[in-house]
Amino acid sequence: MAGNESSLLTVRDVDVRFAKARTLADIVLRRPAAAVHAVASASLELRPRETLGLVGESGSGKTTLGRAILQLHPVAGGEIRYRGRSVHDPMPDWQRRLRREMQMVFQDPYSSLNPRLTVTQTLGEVLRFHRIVPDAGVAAEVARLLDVVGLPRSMADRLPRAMSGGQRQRVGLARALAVRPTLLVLDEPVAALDVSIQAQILNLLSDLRAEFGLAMLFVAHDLSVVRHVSDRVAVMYRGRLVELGTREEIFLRPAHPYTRMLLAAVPQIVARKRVRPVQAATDMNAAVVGGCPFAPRCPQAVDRCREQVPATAVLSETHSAACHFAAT
Amino acid sequence: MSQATEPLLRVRDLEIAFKVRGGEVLANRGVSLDVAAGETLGLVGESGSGKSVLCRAILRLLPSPPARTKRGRVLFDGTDLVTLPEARLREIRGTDIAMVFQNPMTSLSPVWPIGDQVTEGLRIHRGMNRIEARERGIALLQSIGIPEAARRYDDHPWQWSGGMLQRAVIAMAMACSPRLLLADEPTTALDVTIQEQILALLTDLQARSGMAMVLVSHDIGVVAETCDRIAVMYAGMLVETGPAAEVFGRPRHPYTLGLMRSSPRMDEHAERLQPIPGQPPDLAKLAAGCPFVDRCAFAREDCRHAPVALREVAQGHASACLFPEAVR
Amino acid sequence: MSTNDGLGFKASVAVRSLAVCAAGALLLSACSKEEPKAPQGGAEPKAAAPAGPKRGGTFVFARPEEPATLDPFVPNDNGSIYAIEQVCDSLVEPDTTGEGLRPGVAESWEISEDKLTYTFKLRDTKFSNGDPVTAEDVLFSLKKASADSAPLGFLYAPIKSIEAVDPKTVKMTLKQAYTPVLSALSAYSAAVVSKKAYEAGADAFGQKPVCTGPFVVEEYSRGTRVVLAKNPDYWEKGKDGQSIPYVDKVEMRYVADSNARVLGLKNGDFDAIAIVPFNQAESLKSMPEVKLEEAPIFRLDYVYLNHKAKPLDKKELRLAMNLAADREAIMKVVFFGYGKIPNSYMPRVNFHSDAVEMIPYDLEKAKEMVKASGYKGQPIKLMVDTGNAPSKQVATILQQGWTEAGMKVEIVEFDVGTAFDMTTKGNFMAYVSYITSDINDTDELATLQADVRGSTKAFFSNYRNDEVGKMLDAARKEPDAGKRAELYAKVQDVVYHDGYSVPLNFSPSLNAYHSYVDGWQTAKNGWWWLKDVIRNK
Amino acid sequence: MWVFRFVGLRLVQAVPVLLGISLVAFLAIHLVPGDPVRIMLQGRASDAAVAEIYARLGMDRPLLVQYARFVGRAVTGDLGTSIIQRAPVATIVGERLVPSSFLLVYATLLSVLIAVPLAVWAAARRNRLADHLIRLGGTVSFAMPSFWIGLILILGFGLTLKWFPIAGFGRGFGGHLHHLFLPALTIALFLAPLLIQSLRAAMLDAMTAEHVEVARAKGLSESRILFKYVLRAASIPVVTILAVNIGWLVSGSVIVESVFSVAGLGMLLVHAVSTRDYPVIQGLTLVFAVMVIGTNLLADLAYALIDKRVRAE
Amino acid sequence: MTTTTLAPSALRAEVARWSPSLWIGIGLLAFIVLAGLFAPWLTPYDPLRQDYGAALRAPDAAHWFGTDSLGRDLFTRSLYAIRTDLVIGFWTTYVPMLIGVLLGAYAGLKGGWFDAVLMRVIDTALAFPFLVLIIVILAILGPGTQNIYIAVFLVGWTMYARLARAEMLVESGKDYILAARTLGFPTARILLRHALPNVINSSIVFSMSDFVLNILLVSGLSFLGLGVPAPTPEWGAMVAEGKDFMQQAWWISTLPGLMIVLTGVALALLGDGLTHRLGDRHVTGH
Repeated sequence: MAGNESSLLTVRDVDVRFAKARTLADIVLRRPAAAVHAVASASLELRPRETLGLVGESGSGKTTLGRAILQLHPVAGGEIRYRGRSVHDPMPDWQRRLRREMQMVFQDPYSSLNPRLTVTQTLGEVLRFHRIVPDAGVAAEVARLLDVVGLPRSMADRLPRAMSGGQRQRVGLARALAVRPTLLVLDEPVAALDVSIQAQILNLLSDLRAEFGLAMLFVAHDLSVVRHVSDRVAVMYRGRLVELGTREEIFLRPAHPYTRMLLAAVPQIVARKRVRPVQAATDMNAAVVGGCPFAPRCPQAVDRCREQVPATAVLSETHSAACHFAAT
Repeated sequence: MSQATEPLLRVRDLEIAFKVRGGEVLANRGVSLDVAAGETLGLVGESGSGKSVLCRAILRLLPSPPARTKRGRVLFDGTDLVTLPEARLREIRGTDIAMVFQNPMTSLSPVWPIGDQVTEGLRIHRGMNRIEARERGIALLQSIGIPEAARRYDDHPWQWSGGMLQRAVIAMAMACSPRLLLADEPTTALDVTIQEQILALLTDLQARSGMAMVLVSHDIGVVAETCDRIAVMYAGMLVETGPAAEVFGRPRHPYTLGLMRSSPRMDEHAERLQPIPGQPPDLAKLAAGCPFVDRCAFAREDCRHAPVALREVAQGHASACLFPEAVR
Repeated sequence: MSTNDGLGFKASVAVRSLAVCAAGALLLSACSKEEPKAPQGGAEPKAAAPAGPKRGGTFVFARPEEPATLDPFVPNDNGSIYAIEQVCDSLVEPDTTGEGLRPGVAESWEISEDKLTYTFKLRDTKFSNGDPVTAEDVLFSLKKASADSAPLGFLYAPIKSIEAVDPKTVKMTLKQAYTPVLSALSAYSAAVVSKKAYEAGADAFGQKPVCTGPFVVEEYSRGTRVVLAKNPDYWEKGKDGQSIPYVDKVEMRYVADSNARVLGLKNGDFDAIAIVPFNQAESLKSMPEVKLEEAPIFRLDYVYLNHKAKPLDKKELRLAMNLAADREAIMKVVFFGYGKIPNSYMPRVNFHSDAVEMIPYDLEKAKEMVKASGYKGQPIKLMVDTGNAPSKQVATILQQGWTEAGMKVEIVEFDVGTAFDMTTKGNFMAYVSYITSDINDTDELATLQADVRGSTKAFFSNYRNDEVGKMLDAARKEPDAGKRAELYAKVQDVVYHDGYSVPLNFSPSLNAYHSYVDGWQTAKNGWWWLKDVIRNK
Repeated sequence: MWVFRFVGLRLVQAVPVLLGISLVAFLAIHLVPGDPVRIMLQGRASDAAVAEIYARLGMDRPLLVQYARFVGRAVTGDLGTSIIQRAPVATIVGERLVPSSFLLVYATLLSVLIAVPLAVWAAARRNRLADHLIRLGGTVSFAMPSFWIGLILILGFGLTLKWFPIAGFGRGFGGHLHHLFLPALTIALFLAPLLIQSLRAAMLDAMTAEHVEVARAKGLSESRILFKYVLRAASIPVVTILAVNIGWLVSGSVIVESVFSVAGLGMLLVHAVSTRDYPVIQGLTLVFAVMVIGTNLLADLAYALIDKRVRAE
Repeated sequence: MTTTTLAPSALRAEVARWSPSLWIGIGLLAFIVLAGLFAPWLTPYDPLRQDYGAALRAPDAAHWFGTDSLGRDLFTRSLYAIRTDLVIGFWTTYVPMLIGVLLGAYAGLKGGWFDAVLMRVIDTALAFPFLVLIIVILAILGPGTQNIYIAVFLVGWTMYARLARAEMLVESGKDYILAARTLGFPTARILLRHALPNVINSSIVFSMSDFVLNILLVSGLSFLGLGVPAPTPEWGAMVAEGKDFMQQAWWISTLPGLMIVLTGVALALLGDGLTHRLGDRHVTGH
């Protein structure tokens, strides 16, 4: 792995727990709330101008990790550093800087925009609040942002409900870009879009990356999309990072059986019917106690897998996997 | 299995209108298609293309008002379902034609045990009593890969994971051994590995029972890998039909081609995708001529005015494009 | 006021013919020595019945109050008191008309020369549980009655001691001569109860008292009804020489809603109802099968004025309020003509003078008086009890007149508890209320209402007129009845024309019954002697 | 048994609510001007006598001590003694509880009887004439003040037609039914529109639920779908409406009881407030709160019966 | 991944279709408000002027609603009462709404101890029979308009707080609130500018029926004698005044009561219409 000095964002052994709501009695008795592990000791790095794809199925903790980086979830353990400094450092200047340098793009274009604000209002508020441009220049900056994300300026006074999903997603991007960030966390930015629109947004993203030199954490469940946009890929399963590597390593030489299973399951536009093996259902709701979390579904699992949590095996400078058999 | 010359389901010139404020919107515009016994038809298109409406219209599940069948016939084994009395239609629903829906979490009533819901059709249509139905139900659940089916028969939907629930929904559909299964986006709400399992299960069931299946999906990968024949819908119309290999090997409609080029591929890496420009048309404002004209790279002046209809471009392969040969 | 709500003030200071009228939030009654007016609608006189009075039957009777308890040593409310009167006798009892006294549990009594010793001979009668009445029970009862916490305990303060001479004789010694003592002993709270039964449990006793009265409690359902059965051992004999009560049972229903009472009477659900609202009287009068009783009682409806509260300290303004009070309108609209417009500041008791000149309704003069008083437009807060519709009507009518005379009037409502509190603390200006008297005695009442030296500060008015004080002192010492009458007439005249208050009506009590009912009589004390009721049906 | 655990848990949760209510009621009551003993004695008692009575009632202690004693006794079912009526509050309240709860249950049943068929009809004929008429009728009915419609019913069915008594509780079960019909109808006319509205909306919601579409695709008849899927799912909001409104009903009964002279808790409250009978007011508040909490518990139980997921939580 | 299926949403749209109730409600309410405003020009009588000669007149051409026992014209009083009741109804609805929505929305956004304590307070308040509480409060403070305000303010906010909190819990999970947080906006700004306008709809809809309930409450209190002091014209008080005259003068109670019903219907229709309006926009979002 690359050294710290070149790293923009460092996530080290981060734990995130979802607390069940504390009752009044809990608060009075100073009892901690019951918790569910959403992310368990995840570690990764992001270098400037790099796109890291974070894939996994629903409930894998990928979204949570992305949000934890932006302090939208409290972190229960480990640390997150941005440019070598903890993001939880409460200095107001630092926090303000973080808010400008790290931005997020959300999945659902329907809920990510305030339904009562027009495009100009949404963007103008950000510009004014962070004093990106002088007040007099706000209108021009809004127009510039619209151009950047490929929206006609006639959209400026529309409310979200008068726009299509793709257009809204562009507004969401513009909002994130308004503060001129260095790092973008994109949480399933194209999952809710039809494929024809999805391609438009993906192209826009790669343009923006090239133009502004953005680093991106690209959270998605769709492997083909991740493959398309990422330099490196991290795979999560049930709160744990199970494999990390370059695009080629993950897609051509997957080391973890889960990654392999994922890759195998991706439907291809091939003009032939595929024969798939019929399997019994696995109960995804069932809790895993001890051992590799993937063991219940793993075709290669042996007793050891069910008893011992696998350590992360380093396969190359850029490639690691959390499987007992990764190295073999 | 009947002969391919006499299709099990023939939809002819079906036109479905929805009443909206100030008028009507056509959600299906003269759809005609055939499904032969034992074959799998993939119905693909983006949201709003009318594929779900078509599925429901076949079983007359659309609420009326606002939906209305303006024109056309739905012949199932020679019987026109459009004009069939409600009581007769109910005998066909669930016995001859069954349906699987998109969201397994909401497809089952939360207040009744899963087993009861799975076997309800048996009790209604086959006159089984509770004990017989239970026995058969447990066998059904087992056959679709639910472990410990006897114990889990009385579970409630919230106790199962999405993948298991979708299996239950499929079991419910299969209970009376239908001759045609309409599967409306059966895997959209599921993770890719679970999608794989469900598609495997559907394919397997179909092979074993010899039923015909209409698989609706927005994911061309899914239909490409699963279906014998493909029907592509756009703006309420069928724009291309044909054998899967033909349609995806040599698409004869620019929309089909656009869909394929918009999708990121797993097998090759392209720096840029080729999205379909623009937005899908507003169904309420469709003019005469080809609905795809505004987004089409091959459009000519004629496309705006000339009526479009499916025309055979090769054996069993039809396109609604005026200039199918130009598409490449 | 006409209906059943509102806490009235009572002047029960010392007693001659004593009955306690209302308490709580419930209605007032009074105690009159006058013959009740003949029932209107003309019934046959009962004396004419040749075959003797009909006996038996159940007399169903609806009233707006319910008893809170039947324990005689507890309540102050008419709901309880009137019911207890039917069940428990005291040593001495008010007579049928309420005019005088008659023997009760005591068959007879002797009064010593110095008027300090009373010796009662107990009647040979039984409690409703069958035990004979003994001196011990009487001692026990009177001890309870004179306790500080008893409702009328203060009445018995002059009693020095009571002792049992023998099981059937009781001797009472007074600290000083105290004429009203016999009246005091006739009060409901001096009822003779069975010591054994009471000591067995006061709560149970409150449900089913064990006494010697004409009726025995058969059922007491809170919130609905009390059923009384005839006490077969009651000592009193009726017109036919046999023991009364005439009816076998009385069912006293608690029906708070006046419409429901009237409807029930019309339907025949009830044989009689107490407290007919004035506005419903006409409709009952027109029914031949129903008789309406208009019983004059010692009651004056008036507006209390607090002379200490500016600007009411000015006599001119108080007179202006009187001059601008459209009493005719109030009589017509609120009282529907029942009652009499008063020329006095106190209820119509024995030394009442008709000669005192009435203050007329004269808006012009009122305007002059307002000006003369130097009134500066301070708002006059006219207080009424929450939910008392007739009071509110009165206030509204007064407000109009007073406003026309140049005053500024605000009507303020307080629930009776608060209003009572504010009045007794002198924290009010004007209050639409009334007074009822337990006594037919101008002396006590005049002093209570008009003498600021009393404990109630001239009945909360803070009225001060030294000349009146002197006259009252003189009248009290004056042995000659004629001269006393003259003095009291003078007091009535002076106080009334000082604008002591704004008197509104000598209002009567209206009750109604079916014409097959005989012997119905509202006593001056407010209750009805159900033992004398005959149900000819 | 889940029922015991379920009920037990809710009861434990109810404790702080009850404590809160009783404390607020207790403190509030003592802010009210007016002195019950003096009112009772009509101002005739000496200060010493009044003080003696207060001492005997324990009302001379600091308020919090009094409150602690009140709570301590209330736990054992002893709500104290009425100052005015000199009877145990529990007894007095107990006697009044019967007509009040009879009325509430009667009114609730009546409104369900009125509302369910109308709501089903309205939902089935949505946006057609019958639906509009039912909803308009509901709107009008909802907007009618209970004291007003009560008087109208008295005028019409009581005074004019003489079909029903206009006051009182009656004797025997039949008598209660007869006497309380008009008051129960008065309450039902307020409650039924709420039920109709929510049941109709819930049914329309349930009708568009995917599982209903699934059921239809299974070939189930509309009536089976209606009863097995739609009504069952729609009954949850109905239970909620009933539970939420019970607090309103319990207090709304004050007005209805006063219009129809039903000697229930409402009338008792009005009387107790006007005579400043603190123990009765306190006790009543507690009883009202217990009724509300109890109803909510019943509603929760009903949820648990309808939807087993609730049990698991 | 959501793919919109036309069928169910179309049905919902159809159910929530434009309904005439909004406009009928607005029209009716406007009519009532105007009648209240222009009362002095609509009737020749003085609402307070008593005319004992004309007492208890049945409705006729001169007195459309008849007269009461003091000879006041009931139509006139009913018109003037519009002012009293609507003004009280307005304040008793919207002040608690303001308090409740702010508290509830804040609790829903922030959670934690504030939320826990607030919910307990609300639970307690809701378990308290509303009218009982108000009667007790009015007993403390005495009747009168001002004290009705205080009493209703003390308890009326709870429903709004609950509604706003529930809405806020849904809304605060939405991405635009998260986006506002990632942009570093302060809580007050997120609450007031972003969240509140989007959580207030259900409160606005509820406020319509609450308005009706408050008018019923105020007139009910007046009926019990705890409300507006005499002789101010007020519908509930007028109904109460007529109660003793039910048998000989039915109109005193009946006709002013109809005014309450009419106003209630207007507000309820308005609320119904708003439900469709706001609900539609709110839920489907396109």
